Amino acid sequence: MSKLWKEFSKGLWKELPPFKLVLGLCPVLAVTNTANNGLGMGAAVIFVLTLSNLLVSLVRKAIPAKVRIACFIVIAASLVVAVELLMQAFSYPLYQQLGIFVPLIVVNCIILGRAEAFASKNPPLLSIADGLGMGIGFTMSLTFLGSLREILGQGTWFGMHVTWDGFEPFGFMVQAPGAFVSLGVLLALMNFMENVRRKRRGLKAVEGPSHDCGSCGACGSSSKC
Amino acid sequence: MKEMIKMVVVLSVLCAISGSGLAALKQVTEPIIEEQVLTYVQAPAIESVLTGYDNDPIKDRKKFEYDGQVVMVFPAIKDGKLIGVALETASKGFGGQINVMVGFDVAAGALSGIGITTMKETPGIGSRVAESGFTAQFQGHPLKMVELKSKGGDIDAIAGATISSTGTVNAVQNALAIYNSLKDQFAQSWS
Amino acid sequence: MQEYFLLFIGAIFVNNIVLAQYLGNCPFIGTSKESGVAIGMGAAVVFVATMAAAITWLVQAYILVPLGLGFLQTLAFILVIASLVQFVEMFLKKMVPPLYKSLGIFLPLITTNCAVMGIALICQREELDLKTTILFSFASGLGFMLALVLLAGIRERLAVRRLPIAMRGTPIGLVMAGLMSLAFFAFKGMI
Amino acid sequence: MRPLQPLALTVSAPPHRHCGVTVRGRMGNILLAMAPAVVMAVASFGVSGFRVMAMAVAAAILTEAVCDKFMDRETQIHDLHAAVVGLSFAFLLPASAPWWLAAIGSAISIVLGKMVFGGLGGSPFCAPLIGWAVCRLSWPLFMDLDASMLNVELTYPLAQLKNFGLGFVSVTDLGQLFMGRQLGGLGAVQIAGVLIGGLYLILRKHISWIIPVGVIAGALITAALFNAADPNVYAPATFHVLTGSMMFGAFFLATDGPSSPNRRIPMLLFGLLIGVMIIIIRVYGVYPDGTPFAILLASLFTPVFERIRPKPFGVR
Repeated sequence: MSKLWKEFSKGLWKELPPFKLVLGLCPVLAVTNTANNGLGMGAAVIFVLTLSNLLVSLVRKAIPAKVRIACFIVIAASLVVAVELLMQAFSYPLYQQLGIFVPLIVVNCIILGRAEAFASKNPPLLSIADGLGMGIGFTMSLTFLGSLREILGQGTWFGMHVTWDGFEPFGFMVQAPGAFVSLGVLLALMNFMENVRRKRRGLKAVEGPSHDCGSCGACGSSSKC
Repeated sequence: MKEMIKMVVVLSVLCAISGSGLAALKQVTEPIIEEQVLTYVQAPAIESVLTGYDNDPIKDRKKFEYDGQVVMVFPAIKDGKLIGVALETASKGFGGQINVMVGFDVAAGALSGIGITTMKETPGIGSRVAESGFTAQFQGHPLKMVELKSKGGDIDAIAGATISSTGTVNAVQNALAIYNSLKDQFAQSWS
Repeated sequence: MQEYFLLFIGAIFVNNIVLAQYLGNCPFIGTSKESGVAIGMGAAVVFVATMAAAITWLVQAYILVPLGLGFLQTLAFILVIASLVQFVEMFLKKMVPPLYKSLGIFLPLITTNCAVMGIALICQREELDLKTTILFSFASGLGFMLALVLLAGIRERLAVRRLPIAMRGTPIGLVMAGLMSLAFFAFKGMI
Repeated sequence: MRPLQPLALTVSAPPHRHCGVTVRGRMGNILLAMAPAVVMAVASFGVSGFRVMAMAVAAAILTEAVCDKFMDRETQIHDLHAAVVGLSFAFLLPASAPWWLAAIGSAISIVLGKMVFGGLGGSPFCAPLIGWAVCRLSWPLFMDLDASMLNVELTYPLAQLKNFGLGFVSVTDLGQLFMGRQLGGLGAVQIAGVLIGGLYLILRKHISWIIPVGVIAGALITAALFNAADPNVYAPATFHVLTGSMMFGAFFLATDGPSSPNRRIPMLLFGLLIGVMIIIIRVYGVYPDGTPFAILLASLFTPVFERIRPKPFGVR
């Protein structure tokens, strides 16, 4: 039980996907213009990630090593198509908002990265815990960033008016430059806080996690990178 | 060799399973999706631009040909008589295409209103063309001289969003052109 | 001719694939630390994106649509792109070793570069024809390369500056990307 | 990011020139050069103009002090760079800008345009332009000069050109434009004042003449080409040069040390690129005055221009 919890909870803070591992930047930047979009995208990712982890883990012994990436891609892509259909059928406005970023979940590093790094080596239950934890962490981050950008940029939160009258929305935040800058500043703040903590313990200041192609699990796995 | 066969078998089985599973899902969701598209994209706009009808404009829709393109037209019928039509046109805005549903009042020979169906304008700036303050200007507007004030018409552009305003007006002008050339066909096909 | 020119300019500057459409951000931030790497990655993306968009267009038009399998687009596209990348890698290794040497290490990264898949999907959504698809994807690839090379040039210079320690690495890359995107707003509304 | 090794030979942050001039002295001279335009701005826009400038300068200095505190560094506000950034930013604002716009924009200029890159000399952009661009995106209503200044008899020639065409521009008399009888950025449109300040800076060798000349030449040539194509649609070249913030951009913003190249040919190309882009944005873009965006864009190309360099000695 404690192991299950450990795998689940690591995605929530210690390895928080977009902020600590800097994974899957495209949706993090593109669909976080409102909190609602962030939440919706996160829900789609939870669905795909958990099920793909489960399926990969179930078939992990039957798959020959050479074609494992192809198999992972087929599994992930099928799930993404399923999400696309379900989202169109039951939440069409969200599907319109997210646009091509729904099909693009398939190339999100998190999906293939977790399949390769975790699910292909662990039993189904643990894989589900891992996928669920990572997915929820991803959703939390997206919703947080979405809330930040929506409140500052439009003065609303989940479509509700939350700012005082006469508030002039900071439109920069909901546009492309604001997406990059706010994520960059957020990462810097996290590094800053980490360094303040380290300083208190008498440790040397460090740079934050860097985004290398190595940290992107799928690239690392696809071959020699 | 044995491994090779295994590889091929595994991949084909996987593809077959996922293919058939998705096909089944598609079968189930297809009618729901079609309905969703109409409800979320066209219906709200149609409702806002047509009034006083007792039919279902979406169910009675018909396709017409204009300038080599297919135009879908939604009729508003009351007591078996065509009182209005709505059709959707598009024009280029600041962030991409702006789709506008334009309603026509057949009897009065005027616009009965416009509604924005889809657009990618900047939230809070260009997106204000979808707000009632802007769209209300088109309500009851006669069928000529639909143009921004800066170009000699009587439509107030949204401050700071000239491009989006112009795009919307252009779409309305397109709709006007279509309506003018097809209005006799409309009268025939729903009478 | 003029519309092709506008499409070309638009895809490179106005709707830059990374800076305005948020596609391909992982490699954009990840491989923009040195100019040499950036040029290699950019060239590889231009090459693969153009081929991928053309092939996926053919797949969509001649396989998926006739068979009524349009909903499998995502699945088909990712498989096409993944195998294309593998194939290109093998081909270059055998036939054009010098090119392989410079592009080779970037090719595997491209499978999960959402710019490639994104460009193919945009071409489908905008319903471009084959000729336009090839031109658009080539221009979008060039836009990616331009943004990547410019960012790399600046980050090389930033590497020797006294940045605040919390900003070093990814954060400054993101902030720089944001400011670049801001500067690219200069092209807004040009087409 | 390669780690900085203490013993490795690294190039320190620009400016690299050493001629006995301190940063403080240089910045003081720039402020002095801006003084004529300040006087003219106050004369033409009254107290509201002065209020915007004071607010922006104060906000810039305060923000820099706070940032230095957070970054655990000794504060550098006495080098006057923050004041220059704040004043330059205010020069681009309309006189009607609300106080919070001046304050926030000025703070953004300092934070995003300077401090995140580690203070003076680190930024690849000219700081005030970042603040201007962010505000232009966020609050176009307040930055829109025409909408906010309806009660003044002055007009904004560039917006008239953009929205209504050349025939509607009310002030085309070059002498009037030269004396700042037009709307636009507070100080930026005081062409005469800006020109005096710019020439002073060039004579005192604080800035090189190449970039301003490049900018103006690029703009003149491009605008003349457009004008030759159809004089009824495209404004004459001299009109373009004397309107908006082109002069101010050419002398004060484009010549910002770290964001512009520092060899002759790259400098000239940099200036020409800015000039050409200004006219292209004014003709095709959505913004009436393209100067700030043109300079931002050209700064992106600075590292590329810097690749044009003389061959190292002994290399064939």
